[in-house]
Amino acid sequence: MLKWLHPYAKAEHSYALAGKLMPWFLILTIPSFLVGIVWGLAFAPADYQQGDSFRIIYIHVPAAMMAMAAYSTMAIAAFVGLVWQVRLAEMAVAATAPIGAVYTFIALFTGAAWGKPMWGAWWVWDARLTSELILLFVYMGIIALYNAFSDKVLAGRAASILTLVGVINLPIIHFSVVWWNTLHQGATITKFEQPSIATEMLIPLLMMIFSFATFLGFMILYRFRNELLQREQHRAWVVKLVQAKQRG
Amino acid sequence: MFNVFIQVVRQDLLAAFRHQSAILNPIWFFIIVVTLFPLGLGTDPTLLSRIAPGVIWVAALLAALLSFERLFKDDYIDGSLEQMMLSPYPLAWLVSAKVLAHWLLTSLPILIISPLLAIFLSLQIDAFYALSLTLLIGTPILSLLGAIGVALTVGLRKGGILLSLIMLPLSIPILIFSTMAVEAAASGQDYLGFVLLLAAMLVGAITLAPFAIAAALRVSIS
Amino acid sequence: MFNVFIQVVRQDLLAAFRHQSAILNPIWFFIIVVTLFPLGLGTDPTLLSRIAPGVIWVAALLAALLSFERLFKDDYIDGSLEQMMLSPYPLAWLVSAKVLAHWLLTSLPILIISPLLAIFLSLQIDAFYALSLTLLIGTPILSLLGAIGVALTVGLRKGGILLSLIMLPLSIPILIFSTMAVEAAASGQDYLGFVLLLAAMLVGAITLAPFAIAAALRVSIS
Amino acid sequence: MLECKDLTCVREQRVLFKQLNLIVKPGEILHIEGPNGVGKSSLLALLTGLSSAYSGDVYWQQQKITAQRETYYQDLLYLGHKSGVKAELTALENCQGFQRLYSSQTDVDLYDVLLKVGLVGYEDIPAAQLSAGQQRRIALARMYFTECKLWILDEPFTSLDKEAIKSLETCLIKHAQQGGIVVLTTHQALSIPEANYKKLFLTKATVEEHYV
Amino acid sequence: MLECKDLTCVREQRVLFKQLNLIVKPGEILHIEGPNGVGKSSLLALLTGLSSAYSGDVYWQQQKITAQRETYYQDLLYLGHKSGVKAELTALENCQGFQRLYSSQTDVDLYDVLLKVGLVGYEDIPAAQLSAGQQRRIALARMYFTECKLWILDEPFTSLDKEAIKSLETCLIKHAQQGGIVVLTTHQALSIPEANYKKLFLTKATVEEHYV
Ligand code: HEM
Ligand SMILES: Nc1ncnc2c1ncn2[C@@H]1O[C@H](COP(=O)(O)OP(=O)(O)OP(=O)(O)O)[C@@H](O)[C@H]1O
Ligand SMILES: Nc1ncnc2c1ncn2[C@@H]1O[C@H](COP(=O)(O)OP(=O)(O)OP(=O)(O)O)[C@@H](O)[C@H]1O
Ligand SMILES: [Mg+2]
Ligand SMILES: [Mg+2]
Repeated sequence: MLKWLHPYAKAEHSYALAGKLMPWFLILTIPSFLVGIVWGLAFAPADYQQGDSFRIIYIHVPAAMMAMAAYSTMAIAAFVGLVWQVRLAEMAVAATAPIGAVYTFIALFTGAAWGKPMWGAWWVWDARLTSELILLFVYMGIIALYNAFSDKVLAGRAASILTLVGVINLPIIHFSVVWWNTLHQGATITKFEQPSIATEMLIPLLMMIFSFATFLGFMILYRFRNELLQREQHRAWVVKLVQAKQRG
Repeated sequence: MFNVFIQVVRQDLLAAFRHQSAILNPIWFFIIVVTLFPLGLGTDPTLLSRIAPGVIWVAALLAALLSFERLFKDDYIDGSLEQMMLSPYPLAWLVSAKVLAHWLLTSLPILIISPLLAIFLSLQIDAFYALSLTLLIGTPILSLLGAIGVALTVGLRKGGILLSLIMLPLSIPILIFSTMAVEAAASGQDYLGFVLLLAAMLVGAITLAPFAIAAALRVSIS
Repeated sequence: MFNVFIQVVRQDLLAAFRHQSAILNPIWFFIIVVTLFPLGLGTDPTLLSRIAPGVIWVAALLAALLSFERLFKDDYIDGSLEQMMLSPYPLAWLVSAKVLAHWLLTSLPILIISPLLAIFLSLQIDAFYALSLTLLIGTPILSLLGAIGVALTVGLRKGGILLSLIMLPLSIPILIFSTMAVEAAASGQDYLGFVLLLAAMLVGAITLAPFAIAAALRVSIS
Repeated sequence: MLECKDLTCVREQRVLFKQLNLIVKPGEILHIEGPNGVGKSSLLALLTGLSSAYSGDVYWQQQKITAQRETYYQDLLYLGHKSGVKAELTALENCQGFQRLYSSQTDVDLYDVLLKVGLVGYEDIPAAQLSAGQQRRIALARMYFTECKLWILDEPFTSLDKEAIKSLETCLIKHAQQGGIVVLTTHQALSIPEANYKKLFLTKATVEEHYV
Repeated sequence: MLECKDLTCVREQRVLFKQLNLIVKPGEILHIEGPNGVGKSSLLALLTGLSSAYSGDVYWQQQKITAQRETYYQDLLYLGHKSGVKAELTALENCQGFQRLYSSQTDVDLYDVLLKVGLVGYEDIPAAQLSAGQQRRIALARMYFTECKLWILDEPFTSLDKEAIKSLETCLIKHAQQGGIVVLTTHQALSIPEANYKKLFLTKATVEEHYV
């Protein structure tokens, strides 16, 4: 594990690796997003109950899933960072938090916009909605804590600890629909047996989920590189990089 | 080893008793918040008894929150926290003693006076039992979680409100389970499941939180 | 003279902006407290809209309360309060500047986001106008009264909860008038009377409180 | 001229000193000495009017200070154990704050002042991130542009390095020679020319005197 | 034996010192000197393990301190800018607290210790109501009953009067002569016999060295 990690625990290598991976994520994102969104919004059949308003699903569900996926990523990075003392992993935590917060906000916002036609109210105190709101709070807490430290190494470590403590919220969000009887939809597509959604609706949804996921990856890498540059701005390799940029 | 634990608890209690107001304050705050609600919401007894468990729990949570800042802040300012971190005993162990002392000083009094408030808010007897039970199990979890938050923010100026930002989301699950238990009790249903869930969380918190607190302190103080 | 006023306000805002979290924190706290209630009380929209004004006001009060400690405490600890008392300008004047800065930092943001929370708690539009108006007039009174409390307790360690003890009873009248105004508005009645009453209290507070604060500080710092 | 007559200081029913009389004239540096806990800081707090005496009065230019607070404070610069430096603000911002509060000159070159206290290069760092001595230097910066006549300084040399101590001493002497008054406490020996220098030894009140 | 190898300290991306090597043997008193803000306190914090170095390691009895925290802390007494005295508790109660945490002897006569630091007569007053120097003396009391071998003291002489400084110096010398190690910073001159005394001048990193 450590042997495998080690070369990339070096800042410069990780910077280069992240730079190499980034375009691939973008290449995967753009077509799947375009196809998914056009298919979903224009061509997929309207829901027999919900009419066209169901199309929000193509934003809502991917965003909600990625909100949680981002948190899981952070939790893993935090664990790696704290246990094996990998500073770069802690940086990844800091880099991911704002993206996760934005995804969460999108999920909340689209959910609220969807709730208005469906349930007749922008907001109800449903278990799933509430726990998603809590997730947003947790994200904000992590970001605020990270910003409150002036020494960014310490800030990263503190944010990692808080991330791990906040993990208790993930199962609560996911199982909230099971544990409480709620207004919100139960699992529709993640069920193991036959998904209870029409295939024509499902395929664009899956494409959207895929594109959101790759975009998440892209954004994490992007912010991670920025974080690296900022933290190591006085190191020789960054200086060299900047000089090369200026010359070229 | 055990001696040191006792000594830390003793010193904290002693320092608090020296400032008698430090003991009475959380209770007073709690009472005042609970009485604010009938004032703010009107005095219809059915409405009151309906919102009573929620109000009492929220008040307990806020009282705990307000008193948290004290948990390590004084020790940080006067330097005893540094000293604690340089002691040959495991930091997680010393820190547990401090959390225990804090719980004894802030939550135990609230637990003791809750019957009085139940009367204020026209709570039924079943719901009251459930409320006491959830407070008994839930408040230590709050103290442990809160201590992590405090440990993370103690080195920062203006940590106070950042702390509540960090801590409230973490304590919401406890709030939810507890009020659900009380509601179940009030409507005559079985609430053991919720209580067991809380108990499981307590066990988890007792075993893991001290280490998280210690780690957080090592980050904050450096 | 006016220059100094501006300078004091400026420095306080600057110090707060330096710690960006210091500005956002009261809002976050406020939001979180407001969301706690639906969690603790159940999610019935009619119940919620009924208790909404009370909850928002109590939350604003608590947010103000939590941030009060900051008002003079930092200045006390780092000695700038002593310096302020030894300045040739009238203490009451300097202190007003500090209270203004504090209001700008803590209550104004709350005022600005209250529409969002009104949606959360399914508040009607009439009641919402009344609520905003009472918050606009009421929170400066809170800040001024709170400052007296802070000034009295700043020299004491463990002032935090003692402060809330002193301050909450003082702010109860404001809470009552405000929620009465909002309730009147919600039921379509005229609420101007309450608002005028609050406005009169505000005028009284602005003229008298600075002197009380100055006197209290002279007692605390000696 | 700073004067105190029959000053008695009681803290928690314990007499620290009794009927203290004192005159400090322009051009003098008064060094108050005495063992720990004898009441030096308490005496300084009485002189500034921050706390009020059990009995006796303090006079500035022949008038009681309680009767002329605002004029007195126009002439007074006090530096206590706590330094009055805001931890969130940078050295420069702190100085700007002092300037508004203590000085009517608006065209002081603050960079020049920072140069004098040796903080150039650190002017943009929040005070919280400076070392103990550097924070103390920020507090001392106000002496370089104040027009106050009376300086009351409680252990001003704490955490300063040798060079800073020397330059502060020079500053005090210069102030005295320009007709100012300095009252200070410190446990360190000072090297100040005889002409300006005056010492006051505070000693512990005897047991009989312990209670009023 | 305390040793550090290639210690580099970076604070907010600014190098304070680079590749510092240091050996302190039993019986030695190491006095770290240098101007304000050069990094003395930061160095001491690294030596105690309170903060972790950018690179390099600290060794105690030939082992890394990070690998043997608990044994190291059994041998270490640290006194920082903050004194670790609880303001609500009296001098006596504070000492009892220290005793439990630092000493395995349970029969130390604490009144005797208070006598040594000159706090007799004040043992029942909460520390908050003592003078600056008296509070400092409470913190110093722990040196009179600790069995720790290594003492790390950051400006221990702050706010002490002359007599207290002298007796603290004697105490340090005695500790060294019994085979202990003292590492301290102070801006005051010390009068310590040559045999035990060692000085380290820290100087500011040059501009080229400023960033790692
Ligand atoms: C603010 C309001 C809402 C929030 C915060 C919210 C939150 C979420 C979350 C977190 C998920 C992902 C769950 C998981 O992956 O385990 C999700 C999935 C979903 N949501 Fe919402 N939602 C909201 C409103 C709505 C509305 C109004 C509808 C439609 C009636 C809706 C329909 C769905 C559907 C169909 C899924 C996919 C379920 C699955 O396959 O697991 N949501 N939502
Ligand atoms: N908490 C902190 N965060 C960031 N930087 C700091 C912090 N404390 C100190 N520094 C920086 O580290 C440098 C050294 O500080 P340190 O406290 O070690 O100095 P010192 O040698 O002890 O000085 P003094 O004699 O004034 O006590 C200072 O220049 C300061 O800018
Ligand atoms: N806040 C207080 N409340 C009550 N008594 C106090 C307080 N501060 C100081 N004292 C008492 O007054 C006496 C004198 O204190 P003071 O601070 O004036 O001493 P000092 O001469 O400045 O000593 P040092 O050299 O240690 O600074 C002390 O013995 C102390 O017990
Ligand atoms: Mg003193
Ligand atoms: Mg230092």
